[in-house]
This record gives sequence, C-alpha cells and structure tokens, in this order.
Amino acid sequence: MILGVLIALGEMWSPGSYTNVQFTWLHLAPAPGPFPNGLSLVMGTLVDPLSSLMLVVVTVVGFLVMLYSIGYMHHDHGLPRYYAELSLFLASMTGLVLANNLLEFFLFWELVGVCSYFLIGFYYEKPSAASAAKEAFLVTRVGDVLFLAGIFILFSTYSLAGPVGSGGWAANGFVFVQGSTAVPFLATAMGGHTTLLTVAGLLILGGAAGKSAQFPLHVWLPDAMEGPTTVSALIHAATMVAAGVYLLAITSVFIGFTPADQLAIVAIGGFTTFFAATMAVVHPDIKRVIAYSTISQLGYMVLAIGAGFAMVGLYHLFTHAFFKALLFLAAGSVIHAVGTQDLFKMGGLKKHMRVTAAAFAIGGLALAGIPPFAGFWSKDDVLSAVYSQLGSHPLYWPFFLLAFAAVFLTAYYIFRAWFLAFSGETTRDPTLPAAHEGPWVMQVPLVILSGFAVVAGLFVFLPGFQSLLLGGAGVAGIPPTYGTTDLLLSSVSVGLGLGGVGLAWSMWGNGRVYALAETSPVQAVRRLLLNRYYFKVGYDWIGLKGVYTISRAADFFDRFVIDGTIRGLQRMFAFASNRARALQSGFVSDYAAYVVAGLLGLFVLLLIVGPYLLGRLGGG
Amino acid sequence: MTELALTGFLGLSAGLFGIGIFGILTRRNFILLLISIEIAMNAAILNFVYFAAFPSGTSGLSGQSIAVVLIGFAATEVAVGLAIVLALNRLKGTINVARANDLKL
Amino acid sequence: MTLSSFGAPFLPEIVLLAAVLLIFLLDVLKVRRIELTGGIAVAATLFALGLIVADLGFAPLAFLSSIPSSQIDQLPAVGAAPLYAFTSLGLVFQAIFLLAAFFVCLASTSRPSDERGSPIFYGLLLLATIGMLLVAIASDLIFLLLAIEVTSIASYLLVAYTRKDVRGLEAAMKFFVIGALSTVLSFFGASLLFGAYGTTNLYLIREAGAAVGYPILVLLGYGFLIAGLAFKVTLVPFHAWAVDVYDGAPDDVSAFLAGGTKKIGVFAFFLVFLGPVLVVGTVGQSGYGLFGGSVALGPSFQIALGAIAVLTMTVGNVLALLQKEMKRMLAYSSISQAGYMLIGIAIGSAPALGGATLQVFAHVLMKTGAFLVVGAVAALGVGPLIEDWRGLGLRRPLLGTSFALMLLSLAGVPLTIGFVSKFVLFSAAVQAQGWFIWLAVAGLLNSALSVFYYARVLKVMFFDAPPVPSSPATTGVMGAAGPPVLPVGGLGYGRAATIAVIAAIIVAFGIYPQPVLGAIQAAAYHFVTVGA
Amino acid sequence: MLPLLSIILATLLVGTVGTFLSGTKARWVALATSAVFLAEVGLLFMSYPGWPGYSGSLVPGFSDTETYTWISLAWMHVNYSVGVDGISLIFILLTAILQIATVVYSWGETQRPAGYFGLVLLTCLGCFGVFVALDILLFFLFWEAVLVPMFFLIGYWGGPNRRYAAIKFFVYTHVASIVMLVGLLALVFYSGATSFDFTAVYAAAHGMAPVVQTFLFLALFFGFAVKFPIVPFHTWLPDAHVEAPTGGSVLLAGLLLKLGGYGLIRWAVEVLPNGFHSAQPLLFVIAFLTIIWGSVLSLAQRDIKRMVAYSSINHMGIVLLAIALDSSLGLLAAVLLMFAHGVVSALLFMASGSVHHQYGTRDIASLGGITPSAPGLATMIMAGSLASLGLPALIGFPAEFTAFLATWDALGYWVLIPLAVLVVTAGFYLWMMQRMLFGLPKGVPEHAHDIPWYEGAGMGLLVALTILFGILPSLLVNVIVNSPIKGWPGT
Repeated sequence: MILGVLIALGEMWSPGSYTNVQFTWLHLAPAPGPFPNGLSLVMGTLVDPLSSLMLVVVTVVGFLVMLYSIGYMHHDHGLPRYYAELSLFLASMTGLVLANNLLEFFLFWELVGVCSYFLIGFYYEKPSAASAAKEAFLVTRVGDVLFLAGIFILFSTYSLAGPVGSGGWAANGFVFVQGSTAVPFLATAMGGHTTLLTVAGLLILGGAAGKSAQFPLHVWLPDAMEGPTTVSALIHAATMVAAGVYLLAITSVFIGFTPADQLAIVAIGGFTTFFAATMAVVHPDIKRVIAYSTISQLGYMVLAIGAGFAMVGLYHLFTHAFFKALLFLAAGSVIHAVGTQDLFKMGGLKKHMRVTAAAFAIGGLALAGIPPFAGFWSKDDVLSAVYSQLGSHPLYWPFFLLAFAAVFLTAYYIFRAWFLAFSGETTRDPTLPAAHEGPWVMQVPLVILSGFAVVAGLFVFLPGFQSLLLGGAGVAGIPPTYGTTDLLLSSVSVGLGLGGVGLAWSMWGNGRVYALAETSPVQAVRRLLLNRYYFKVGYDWIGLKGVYTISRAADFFDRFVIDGTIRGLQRMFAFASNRARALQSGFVSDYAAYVVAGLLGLFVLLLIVGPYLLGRLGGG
Repeated sequence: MTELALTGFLGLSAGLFGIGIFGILTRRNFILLLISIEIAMNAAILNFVYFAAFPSGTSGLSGQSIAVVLIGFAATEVAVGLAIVLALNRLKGTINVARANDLKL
Repeated sequence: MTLSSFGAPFLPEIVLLAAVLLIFLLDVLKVRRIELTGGIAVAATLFALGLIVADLGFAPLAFLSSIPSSQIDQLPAVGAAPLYAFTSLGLVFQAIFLLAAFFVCLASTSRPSDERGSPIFYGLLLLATIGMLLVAIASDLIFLLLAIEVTSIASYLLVAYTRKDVRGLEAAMKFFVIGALSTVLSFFGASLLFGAYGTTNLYLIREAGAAVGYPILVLLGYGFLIAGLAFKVTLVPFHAWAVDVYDGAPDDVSAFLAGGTKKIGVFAFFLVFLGPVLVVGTVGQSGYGLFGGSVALGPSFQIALGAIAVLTMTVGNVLALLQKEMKRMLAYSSISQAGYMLIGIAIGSAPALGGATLQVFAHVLMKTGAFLVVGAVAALGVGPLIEDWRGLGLRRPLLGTSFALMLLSLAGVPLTIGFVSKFVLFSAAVQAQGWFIWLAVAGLLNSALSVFYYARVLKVMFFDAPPVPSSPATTGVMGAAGPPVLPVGGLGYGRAATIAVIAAIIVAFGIYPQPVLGAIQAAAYHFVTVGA
Repeated sequence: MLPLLSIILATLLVGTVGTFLSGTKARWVALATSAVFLAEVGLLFMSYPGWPGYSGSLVPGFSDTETYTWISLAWMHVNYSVGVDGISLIFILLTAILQIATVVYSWGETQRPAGYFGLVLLTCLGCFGVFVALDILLFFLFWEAVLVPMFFLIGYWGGPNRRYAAIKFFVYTHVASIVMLVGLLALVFYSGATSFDFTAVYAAAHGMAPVVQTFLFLALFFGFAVKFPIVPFHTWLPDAHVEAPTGGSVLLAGLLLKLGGYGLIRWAVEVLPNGFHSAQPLLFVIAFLTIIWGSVLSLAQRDIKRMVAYSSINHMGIVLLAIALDSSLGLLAAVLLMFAHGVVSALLFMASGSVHHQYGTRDIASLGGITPSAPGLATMIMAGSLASLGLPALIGFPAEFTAFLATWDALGYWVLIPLAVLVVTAGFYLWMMQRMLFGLPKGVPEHAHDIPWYEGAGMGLLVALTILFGILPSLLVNVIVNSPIKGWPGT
C-alpha cells in the first residue's frame, strides 16, 4: 500500500509516464504473413496518471479491507485460503493496473476474474454460492471473449503502426504509446480502418461491460453478493468491477474510440445508471441494494468515458471506490451484528451501532451526491462532462436525462435502506440477536473510509491531484468550474438528490414501513423489478436449458448415427460371413460344382470382361 | 487331314469332356465318379493325339508320347483313388461321397 | 573340388529319393522308431537344403554347390526343347519348399515314438517334396503338370496315412476328387495349348508368342490351365476343398499342405505366365477379341488374375471372421494369403514377383508355424475350438507369444516378416501405377479386415480367463496328471525347437529383411529379364 | 557428436524389456528408465539452438541426424534415418514428461505391474520413434508399433467393456494407417523418388501434379485425421478413453492424439503444399465442425472421462484449424496447443482416474462436494479445468491466444466461432466443478481420504509444468521457431 501511494504521489509531482524494464514473453521471428517484422508479446509496467490513480484506490482500499477482514472473518474456517486468494487478487489487480500492453492487461484481467470466482465461491458448501461463482465467471467470460476478439483486431490491423523504422507495433510488443497531443496514438497511426476500429471498440466495450456489470451483462453482480461482504466491498465495489471502466479509459487514451463507439458507450452507461437504480429501489437485501447501486455508479463512469472524458470517469471511480467500500463495510458490520441481510427484519440499529450508522449515512450522502461529500464533485463532473458534449450527437440527450433521473432514484433507495436498517425503535424481527459494534479492526476502516468519503472529492482542489487528472494524456480533465451551466446542473442534481432523500424519509423514516396495497397496479412493476426484469431467468433458459438440450441431442446423434454406422458396417460383415459359410456345405459334389462355375467365370473374364475393360482403359 | 475333320475330332473330345464333367457333378457313387474323371481325362488324351497328327515344325515332346505318359498317369491316379475309397468303405461302410460330409462350414 | 564336378545337378532330388527308399526299406525290416525315420528325413531335407543354398551362391557352403553357375538363368539353344531348366528363382523356391519340409519333419519327431505310420508319413512327405523340387525346375508344360501330380498323389495319401481316422479319410476323399478334377482341367488346357502351338515346351511357346493359328485356343487353354492350377493355390472359387482338408488332416500334414505344397501352384503360375516363358505381354499384339477387333491377351490375363486375387482375399477373410475352430480359421486365412501372392502374379513386374516370392517365404514360416503350434496345443489336450484356447497365452507365455507373433505377422503388423512381405508387395503394386494401385488398396483393406479375427484370437488367448482346471479340455495339460508328458512342458524337443526357430526367423527378418529380400529380388529380376 | 537419438531409443528399448522381465520390481525399472530418458532429452535440448544455455550457432535443417541403409533394392531404398527439429523436440519433451508422470502416478498398480509398466514404456518408445523418424517406413513402423501396446493396455487393464473398446480402437486406427500407408507409398513412387527418406521425398514431391498431390494429401490426411481425431472419425476415442486404465488414457490423450497433428505437419502439409492448399477449405470446415461438436458434446456427458475426451476432440479441432491456416503463427500455435493439451489433458485424465479410485464412480451427477474430504484432488481438478479453458498464466493461454490471433489474420470474423465455443468450454468445466467439487457432499463415503502421494506427485509435476510454461512460454517457442519450415530461422 505504502509503495502504491508513493508512486501515486510521485506521479502527482511530475505528471508523465514511466515505463520500466519489460521482458519478452513470447517472440516470433520475422516471417512472411501478417507480421512481416515479427511479433513479440511482452510483460512490462507503465506508470502514468491513470494507473497511479487506480493504484491508490487498489492499495488503500485493499489494505483497509484486509484490516477489516481480521475482525469480520475471524469465525470462518478456511482463512488461509481466504487470505491467499485475497492477496493473489491484490497482486493481479496491481499487475492489471500497471500493465503496459493490452495482452498483459488481459492476462491479469482474467486472473482477477478467477480470484473473484474463487472468492464468490468462498462458502462453496452453499450451492447458491457455487452457482453464483459459476455464473459470475461465465458472464464475464462472454465479455472476455469479445475483448479478446477486439485485441486480435487491433493487433493485426495495427501490427505495422508506430514510428517509422521501429519495426511497428507488433515488433515492439504492442506497448501503449503515449499520443503526443490530445489525440490517441492508434486512431491516427493508420489513418483508415475506421470500420475495424469501430468494431474493435465495440468488442472492447463488450469486455468492459462484462467486467463492470453493465447492461446487458449485469446479471452476475447481484448474485456475486453470495461471497463474504469484505470481498464484495473490495472486488465487487471498489476495484475489480472498476477494471472495466479502467479498460475503457486506457483504450480511449491510447487507442481511441470512433464516434460510433462513443455513442454506444454513452448509451450503455446512461441506460445502465437508470436501469440498475430502478432494481435497487425495491430490493429487500441490503447488500444487493448496494450492489445495484454499484452497477448504476459504474454506469456513470462509463458515461463519462463515452463522452470523451476518461479522467472524469476515473475521478468518479476514485471517489466511488471509497464511499462504496464504506457502504459495503458498514453493511458488513450490520450483517455481522444481526446475522441477516433482510432490511425488513432490521430496524432501530442506530442506537446500538452509532459508528456504523454514521458511516453508512456518510456513505449514503456521498452516493446521493449531496455536497460537500465526495460523490457530489465527481458525479457533478460526470454530468457536466456529458452536458458539454450534448451537441455532438442528438442521441446523447435521452441518456443524459436517464442519468439525471438516476440521481433521484439513487438518493431514494440508499436512504430507504438507511431508514429501514437504522431508524425506528427496535428490530422488526424480535428473533434477531442484540446488535453490537464490531471489534476495533472493523471500526477503524469505517472511520478512515468515512474520512475519505468526505474529503476525496475535495482532492481536486489540491494542485498535485489536479495536475494528475489534467496530466491524463489525450483528454482534458474537468476540474469543477462554477460557470453558470454547471451551477445550474449542480443545483438540479443536488435538488434531485435531496428530493430522493426526502421521499425516502417520508415513506420509511422513523421505522415506518410503507406497504404497497396488494391490489394496486404498481404491484406488477414491483414484481418486475424484484425479478430483475426476468433477465436472469432468460439467460438461464438460453444458457442452460437451450444449449444443454442441443448438446443432449447432439450426443444422441453421435452415439447412434455416427457410431451406429460403424457398428452397422461391422454387423454387415458378420452377416455376410455367416451367410457365406453355408457355401462350405461339406458335399464334395458342390465343391466340384464351384470349380466348374469358376471355370466358366474365368472364360467370361477372359473373353468378355477383359476385352471390354481393355477397350475402356486402353490397354493395361 | 482337313480343318473339317479336326473340328469333328474336337467336337468329339469336347463331348467326352462334357460328359465327364457332367458325371462328376451328378454322380454320388465314388466308382462312377472315378469313371467320369477318366472319361474327361481321355478327352484331353485324345486331343494330344489329334494335334500330334498335324505337321508342325516345332520340336519337343510329341503328342503320342504325351498320350502314352498320361494313360499311365491316369492309371496311378485311379489306383490311389481306389485305395482311399477302400479305406473309407471299411470305416463308413459306404462309397457314397454324399454320406461323407462331417467336415463343413 | 566341388560336387558339381561330378555333374550332379539333381543331387537334392537324389538325396531325398535315397532317403525315401531307405525309410521304406527300414519299414520292411520293422524298424519304425520315429527317432530313426524322422532323423533320416530331417537329415536328408537339411542336406538338400544345404545343397540348394550353396547353389544360390551362399559363400560359406560353396563347397556344396552342385550346379555349375553357367547353367543357371540361361536360355536353351535356339530350337532346343529342354524338359527342365535351372533358374535362380526356381532354386529360391526349392529352398523354401525344403525349409517347409524340414520344419515339418523336425516338428513331427515329437510324436509318440512308437507310432506305426511314421515311415509312411516321412516317406510320402519326402516323395511330395521331390515332386515340389521338380516343379521348381520344370520348363515343359507336361513335365510341370506331372511333377505337380507327383506331389498331389503323395499328399492325397499323406492326408489319409493313418487309415484309421474318418475325418482324415473324408478329407483325403474330397482332396482326391477335386484334385483329380483339376488335373483333368489342367491337362485339357495343356492339350489345347499343344494344339495351338504344336508344342508343350514353354520356351518354344514364348518364342511362338502371338504367331498362333487359333488364338481362341490359347485363351481357352490358359483358361483351363488357370482353373487347374488355381486348385493348388486354393484360389476362390477353387478353394472349397482346402478348408475341409486342412481341418481333417493330421496337424503336421495340414502344416505341410498349407505351408508347403500349395506353394508349387504359385511357382507354376510364375512359369506359365511370367519369366522365361513370359506369356503376359508377348502374346497379344494381335489377339482375338470375342467381338472382333484385336485385344492384348496379356492384359486381359492380368485383369482376370487381379479379379481372382481380390475375390480370393475378400472371401477368405470374410469367411474367417466368424470361424469357431482354430484350424478352419487358419485355413481360411491361408486362402486369403494366397490372394496376396496372386497380386504379384497379376502385376508381373520384377518387384511384384519378388514381393510375391517373399510373401510365399513369409507364408511358409507363418502357416507352418501356426499349424505346428495348433498341433502342439492339441497334443497338450486343448480342444479344437478357439474358445478352448482361453488364457493359454498367460499360462504358456512362450508358446502363446510365438503364436501371437505368427498371427501378428499374418495380420501384417510391423516388425514381422509378414509386414515386410506385404509392404514390398504393395509397394510394387503402387510402383507399377495404373490400375494396380487398386490391388494394393484392396489388399491393404483386406489385411485390415483380417485384423478382426487375429485380434479375436489374441483377445481369447491373453485377456480371457482360463477355463476351470477341472474341465476335461485341460486334464493332463499343463503338467497335471494325464498322458506321458514330453520334455519342454509337453511339447517335445522337435516341436519346441521348430516353433522357437520359426518365431525367431519371423522377427529377425521382420527387423532386417535385407539378406533374404536382396537375394529374392535379384532372382526375380533374372527370372523376368533373362533372354528378354 | 554422439548418436543421441539412437542412444535414447536403445535406452527405452532396454528399459522396456527390463521392465517386462522384472516382475514386481517393474515400477523401479520403469522409473529409472524414465529418469534416464528425461535426462537424455535434456541433453538433446542443450544441443539445440533456441534453448537457454545453447552456445552454438544456428544450424539449418534437422539436427542430430543419423542415416544407415536398411533395405536397398533396385527400385526402393529404405534407410534407418532419424533427426529432430524444434517441432519434434517439443513432442519428445512431452513424451518424456508424460512417461515419467504416468509411471509415478501408476506407482500403486498391482495387477501384473511388469506388463503394465512395460506396455507404458513401449507406447512412449513408439511415440518417440514417430517423432524422430525421417524415413517413411521407419515412421510408419513406429506409428503402427504404438497401436499394439495400447491395444493390450486397454484390453487387459481396462474397464468393464474393455474388449470392445480395445478392438474398436485397434481396427479404427489400423484402417486409417493403412489408407495413410497407400498414400505414403504413392508419395514415394508417383513422385519418382525411389528412396523413402524424408529429404528425398520432400525434394521430389514438390514436382508432382497438383491433382495427384491433392489425392495423396487427402489419403494422408485421412490417416492422420482418425488419430486426431476429427469428426466424424472420432467415435473410437470416447470408448477407448472410458475403458482404458488411467495410464492408458493419459498416454492416449497426451501422446497418441499428437501423432496425428505431428504427422500432418511433418509429412503432409510440408511435403505436399499444392495438395494442402487445394484441400484447405475442406480442412477449415472439418476443423470448425470438430471444434463445435467436441465442446457441445462434452457438455452433454455425465462421465467425467467422457467429458474430458470430448473436450480433447474440441482442442484437437483447434489444432487442425491452426495447422490449416498455413501461417507461421498458426503453425507455432498448433505445436504449442498440442504440447499444452498433452500436459493438461493428461492431468485431467489422471484426476478423473483418481476420482474413480476414490469414489468408485466417474458419474458427475452422482458426486458432489468432494472438496472438504479431498482438497488435493479438488485442487488438481480445478487446476486442470482452468488450464484447459485457457486461463492466462497457465499453459493453455499462450497457445490459444496465438491460435486465435492467427485465425483472425487468416479468416477474419470466422474467429468468432471458436471464440464463442470457448464460452461453452468454460461452461462445462465450471458446471462440472460446481456439481462435483462444491455444494454439499454427495456420494462421498464416510472417512473418505485424499489421494495417495504418488497420484498427487504425478499430477503435481504436470501442474507445475502447466504454470511454468504458462508464465514462460518463450522456453518452448524459441525452440519451435528454429525449425526448418515456414521460412523460420532454421530453414
């Protein structure tokens, strides 16, 4: 952690990128084909504003979560496995952040995926956990495959790109090259190929969507909450899920998106923000509510990058990492205390768990974007960033508005959760154990993170941090400016946020429970949301039932048709043999008859068949 | 001799041969079988004799000598055949070849 | 000084004849110990073998060589019509025949020493061998056919020599009837050829070539001749007798028939269709098509022979697939093997001829060996069905392994002589190009088909559990109580030695075939090119 | 310079015979042989350019060649002629690794150990011969020689239905090799080269008419395709695998399947370029078919061994695709893939064998939650599955990455088919793990214990290699690309 922060600080003082030594992982000598100058795949590290920013997040949150785990996990078995996998994850995540080419990036990308697979399935005795782990791996796998295809397109299309005489990108190991100006390197390098570049961009977006649980690959993240809360906080809120956003960021910085790609990204991001928020509105499970909000917040980051402001996206990522981890850890200590995740069983916890309640509230305010908490600054930047680009394409409008609407929902659902859990006199389910605060190792991280959640947004005003954001090559960072439009935007969004909080208070405050009439038509909507728009059902149906049925049919075909023909051939020989044996009648006269028949046959051969064939073949 | 005569002779030996083969195919009695074989054999021997009658510049065994040799050979063959059928008759009490078909399939 | 200075080119035949007379003389004197008669036979065949090998130019035995090399592979003077001629390929075949005879004689010395029929057995066997040797030097059609008959008549009697065994007698009867029929066919064909060419001398026939009055006579004559010889080589559909005979005859006799005598037919085919008497290709510039027009006779012979070859291989294999009796299975497999040899004849090039000869050599080893093993196993008291061999390979590892080797060699699995011979043969077929490549394909597919039943036997011998010792099939076997147990675990020295030697040769030449292959190819080359 | 290859052959031969004769001590003899073999292969690598520590200059063509006349007739010449290049070296290394791993894994074999270990060694001997042979007859000889020991391994040590499987295996592959033999003979005699030596045939074959080349290529391809195995000639594989003893499956999947790929590269693609090019479209179709078929079918299997077998078919389909691309990268990928699949599938078959030993069944559906009782076994299964579904930092990844990159270069968007199949592959492995390793224990007997040490050791070795070569694939690549082919430095 210390090292990470140091690197980041160093980066703050002097923006720029440092690439230190790399080793060749696989080298193919020049040979005719698509890689005339040869091909080498390397492992190296690249430290630049983006990576250093991520590095801070990964190391800090990682450290705090480790600390928190000591308390949270102490009564679980298999702790060595837990810490080993967690450390492996942190290592891979660091590698991913420092990767200096897409292949290496993909390598660590897969590794973090596997770690998340292991950690989600940490309670593997629980069938639901095992299934959730599998689901997470598979869905992200779909994204990975698209990402891989994107890599192929880029690698072979631009194999010769790069400074003249350098042998080209392929020969140099496809390392990221800093665009000299605000223009990404590859987009200009080869001039044309815009179609291919678009396709590649879309494929990479697919990869990012898989990892960052963007629509339509979002289904796995809520289920991933089967894992320990600490894991959810670290991997499924702060770091790994953010890797998708990070991928989009570096792609837009080093490779560049075409306008079509940007529109697609904006669409995905904008829609996801709203889409996920709606599902969070009704859910009774505290962790899943936070999970949905994660999806929605990731949507904001994607939105910003789509609008062309990678650093803004990362800025939101930075702040979000802290307050979302905070929320998860707070929820974790709640669960630790009462042993359930069902909001409707809790209630009145704030009396027993002041620290947690305060931490959750701070996180909530940050998430809702209430100034001066961290969330406000970054989310405000995102919105204004998109707003500044509205002119570039009319279709930006709807998604911009969706994002705005999401602000309101966000504020509502997170405080709904807070009121349900903490407000009121006592727990609704009397069977719950008496709540109590966790040990200090659990409280310290809460406090620290609360601090971050408050101030992280203000870092923008530190010159070093600002330069870090501005130093992001190829894009203009947006420091908070107080121009009229932004003031307008900010006030609107804050207004929406307060509105959401207010609504939540009016419905759930002081332990009230707002029960929806069974008969009301809204029930249909509620059911739709609770079933997550039936996405998971649909995927299961296609993925498991559909494919499995096909494969069973294929298996049948394989056993009985393909293999059957072979066995049929065998039986045919057996049959023929059996029949022919009857000729061996044992009567010598028959044998003599065969001889005479053979003689006649010979004459036919010699006098008729032979001449005929020779006539056809024209001599032997 | 004339071509015509030759064809006539050939017809004769062909007929003999045919009779012999027919006998071999139809007879079940071993002795009759032997006789049929001998008839067919004689067709071949006859052939050698006619063709010997033709003036041909080639040397080698003459048709007559071949005929004589073959007659002798036929005798030995018959002798062996009879020896076998005697032994068979002693064991099975029949000389009907159709009755000896333990070895089959 | 060498024996050839005595001018005794027929020494091998003379030696064998002497042995025959001696054996019968002893028989008259009531001396019938198998050690003695068998010993005489073994010694005679061995010595004759030595003579032949010497004539083939095997340096270490040069002092034995009895034929001046000036007489080998020579064309006769123009107009001369010799009855016999020495060709190196003929000598190779003589060596092969003697090898077969030697193995059988050696192995059969392990039979009960007081068996009364032993002199007759050895006498007839040597007599048949003499006939075979004569076949290998024939150069006149009548001489050839008579030599074949000497062998045939001897083998008719050989099949029935016990005179007590119904199966043996039935086999002899069938053998005789079909044999006599084929003899008639051959002689009838010979008579037609005599009519067409005015001579029965094969050299003169070749010189006459296409210049014949009645080409139709040539066609018919050769047709009859093929039918007659096909009986010996057991080509389908002239094969039916062979199965019953090999099955009914005593094991050692089956070994000699399958391994030895049928090969004279192969060499007869060589003489009639190839080599110094090359009919294929010489007759036919102006042939006689049934529908008028001129047709090359040679190629149409090749097509006919090729067709028969494919038919023979296929039928033999298909019939062997489901056989339940070991001997009949081997009989069918030997029929299909004959088909392979015919491929070489149909192609007619020197490489193919060499391949066929090597196949003959390999087949002598494999089949003689296989039938001898069958005999040995029967002597151990195991039943005739393949099922009865359950677990034999595990209880008698050496016996089982050598039998497995022979089967694998028959199936053409590498590192065995059987593979080498098939390999050379099919290489020759491919090398001849044209439609012959299809002969190679057919042959190879057939050898794949044959794997089925060989593998089945291996499975029974090595994978299946042995039968319960109490079952009658195994009483007295495997050293338990029963008939007097011979040395070498009931096999007897002779059989054990023979089987071991054969297995060893199969593997040795399978790994390094150059010595035998080189000699055979050289001989084949002389055979087809001499005088041409 | 020593005749290293002949020395290795001799070692294996002596070791095999010794093992057959050494009764109950067989496993020690086998182990010693394998160790010596491995050491000699190490020497071989030391003397080859591209391997770290090699201090010579790059020699074009084959190295360590030896040639002695074997059969010499007027019309055909056969030599004992051996030699290696980078590609064959990789496969030799695979052979040595799998041999020692198998021997260690099978340490507990009690049923006629002498025969068992002897046959294992014999199989490896045959494969080694195929990889070094530079003469058609020698090649075919070893090629066939592999069948016999495998036939006995399946037929004697196999499962309940072993006899059927053994005969099916033998006949299937034998028919294929016969067609291949005709092709090889025609290769010699139609090209006019009377010599069976690789270099001679190679030189002569290029002059042949394209039509003839096409026919010959198809004949050879059929021979290799059955070994691969390629749909629809694959049905012998699942049966053989399911019935074979674990050691047999390991060698079958790890080595025998590779013979097909190696033969295709060495004897067909290189020698008959025109025939290859005219057959390319067919190869692509078959390859895609095989990839899809193999993976879809493995999803349907309940028997874990069958599942792995079908996934082998899927992987070999990718290999065929990579070879068919006819690009330098594709060839590299094919060889890497075969090495990777050799190690990984061996690992998986060992694991499923252990499952069978432990729980008496291989039925995925009737097992569950074996992790608590047998963590070691679970780890092995997990490692194998992850490697097999192409996880980075394990050996499968570099191979598949290069393969698909090459596919994109040659075929463009068609690459999406194998990529999509990757998801299915991940699917059935994950599903298998979820059902078998996780969840509540099912079908696990009381006091169930972990696998014995030797099985763990055998698999551990393979896992270690999977990781090593996954992180440092250049160790292999630098050797491969020094082969005299495709305009690589070795040319």
